[in-house]
Amino acid sequence: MADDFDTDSDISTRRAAEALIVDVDGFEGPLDLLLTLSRTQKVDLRRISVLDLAEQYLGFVAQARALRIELAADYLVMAAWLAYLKSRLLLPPDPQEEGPTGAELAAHLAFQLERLQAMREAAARLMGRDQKGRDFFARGAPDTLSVARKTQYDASLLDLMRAYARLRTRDEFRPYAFDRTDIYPYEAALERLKHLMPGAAEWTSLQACLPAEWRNAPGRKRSAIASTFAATLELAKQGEIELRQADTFAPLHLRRRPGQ
Amino acid sequence: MTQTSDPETHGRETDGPETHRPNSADPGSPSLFGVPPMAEQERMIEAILFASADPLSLAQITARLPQGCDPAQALVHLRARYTGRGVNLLRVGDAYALRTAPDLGWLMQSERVETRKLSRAAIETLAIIAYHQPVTRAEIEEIRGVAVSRGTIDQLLELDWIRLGRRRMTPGRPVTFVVTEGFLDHFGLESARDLPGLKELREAGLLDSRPPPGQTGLPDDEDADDDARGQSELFED
Amino acid sequence: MTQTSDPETHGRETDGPETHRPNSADPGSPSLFGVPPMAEQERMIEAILFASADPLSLAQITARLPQGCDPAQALVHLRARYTGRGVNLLRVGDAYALRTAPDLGWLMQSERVETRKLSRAAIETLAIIAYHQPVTRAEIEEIRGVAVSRGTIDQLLELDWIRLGRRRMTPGRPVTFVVTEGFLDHFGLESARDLPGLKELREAGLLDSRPPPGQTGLPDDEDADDDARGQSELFED
Repeated sequence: MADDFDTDSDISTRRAAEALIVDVDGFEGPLDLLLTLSRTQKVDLRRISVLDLAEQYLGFVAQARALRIELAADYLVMAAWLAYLKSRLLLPPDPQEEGPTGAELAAHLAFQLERLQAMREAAARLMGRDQKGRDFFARGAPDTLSVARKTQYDASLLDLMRAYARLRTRDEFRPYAFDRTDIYPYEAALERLKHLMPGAAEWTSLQACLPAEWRNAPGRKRSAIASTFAATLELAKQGEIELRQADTFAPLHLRRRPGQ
Repeated sequence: MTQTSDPETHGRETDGPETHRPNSADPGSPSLFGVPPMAEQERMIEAILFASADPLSLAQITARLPQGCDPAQALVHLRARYTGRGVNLLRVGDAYALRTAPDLGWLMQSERVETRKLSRAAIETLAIIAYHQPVTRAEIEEIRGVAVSRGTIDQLLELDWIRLGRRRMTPGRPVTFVVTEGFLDHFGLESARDLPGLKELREAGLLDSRPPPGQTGLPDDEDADDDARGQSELFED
Repeated sequence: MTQTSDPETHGRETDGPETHRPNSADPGSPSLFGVPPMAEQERMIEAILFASADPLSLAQITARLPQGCDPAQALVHLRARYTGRGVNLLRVGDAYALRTAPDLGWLMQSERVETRKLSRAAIETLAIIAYHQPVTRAEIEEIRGVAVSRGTIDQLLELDWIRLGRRRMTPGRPVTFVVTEGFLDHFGLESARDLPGLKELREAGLLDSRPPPGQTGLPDDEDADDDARGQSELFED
């Protein structure tokens, strides 16, 4: 796919694709991206080729990967779904299989795109209307006869909800204050490691570096591992130590950087 | 006997027990007296609406008028009177308001209020709520294909353009959102039925809540009914 | 050509006798219009005076109108038009304003209301009653963590936002509080159940789930589940 991309003679298409990728942050999710891609088909959304669109989208994702652009998870979920849809559309329907046909799924996607497009146009029309305070105006001097002093207390729903949220948040965090006794601070971990490292000429496991009193209770251990791990990263960054890991999720080992 | 209108005369004499209502046409005096003639009712409503920056409902107007008035009728007259003028009488949901004519907006530069610019997400969310109301957050997300970000709903609530509707009777009983009178007022709409292009969208089936194929319809039929009622309440007739 | 003295028009070109007046009717750019007909000038002044917060002097009105208008003349027409109506065109010093007809002042009485925000104690108490009703005073105090003053409850009762509910069948048979129709009406809710739950508050960005400074880490999933349970308990009936 990357090769295809590189040898693509159609420069404008390529530019457009690159622009899409660079702009990926500008898209409001995969559906928005699909809608934008669908414009290249230059047909009524009701007659759109969902198969072509799926290809375009998958191509887009492949290019983004080739360019090492990280796509948010929902873009990848959509890619997986479109790959599935593509297979459903291309393969003859399996009479054994339950569930909706590829054509039904495609029709629904087309409906979603058309609906999103319609809502966008509706939003534009709405904002294009005359608006109060811009195109027409309310009375500029209401209550001209303000004399009486009847006090009316007011509060909005938002005030009410915020008040409740404030109360509940306070409750929610109360237990956290207790938890603090079981948190091994990052600063302590850093201090401890700095102390230990001069003696660690050999590879030592991260676990072995935890303070003894933090190794047993699971909660305390988790906190100690997290802080100590963060501290090893800091020391590695400073060039004080080296880190080694045999495999994903394998135990982490560290040692003093030779020559230090 | 001519009664001078006097704001402070709550304790005024009640013309004797027998003369409560029988058209003792007496302009400008509150309750207890005969019903004011239509032209006078029109004046009163004109004054009431003039003094208020916010739309007033028929009930609110009625509450301020002497008993026996027919504000609905007087409002028809008043509306006709202001047609084509620099100020117009608008209907906003169940309420009424006087507003400057939209073609003269350019004269009001100094009154113009700069509204916070809404994000694209907020504008689309607003449109979806307006066209699909009552609508849940999940439905908004389904239509936009993306999560509704923190603060978007908050912002629309704060502008008083949307409010909470009835909870949906589905599992989780999600809250729904609907647009407010403030929304109608801001965009000069008489009702949500007057949203631009509503009819076309509905005819094109784009306002249907169409579940994705494979998901066996909606969670339960009760809900489907509920939905249909919500929509038809708003958009039918 | 007489130049009107106008304090507000510093930047404006001073209308040299030979320039840009020759009725170059150009819709859309108001200042280049030919002079609008008198009826239109009247409409314009009507809208300007309606929208203005303060009375406007002849000079100020002139400054807002297209050049060549004769506001003095238009004001005479406008004044005549409003004579005997619910609203009159008044001269205030050397300025002009539209004001409610003096004989209708009594209609505006309910307009003169001062709104004041509820105190924090009151809004929190109200929120607790709304979310936890029926709830006793002791329970409110437990949730707020401080005593609830008699005055706070009285105020909410007086506002007709809460009322007494059924007595609790526990020792001492304490009274409970519930919210009223008036509460629902004021806050635009269809029922107290339509109040958003904790999870929804958080999603709307109203509940700031950042822990206070000095504490790190967000609540983990387990915690969120916990929340959801709390909510459903709250809203189950």
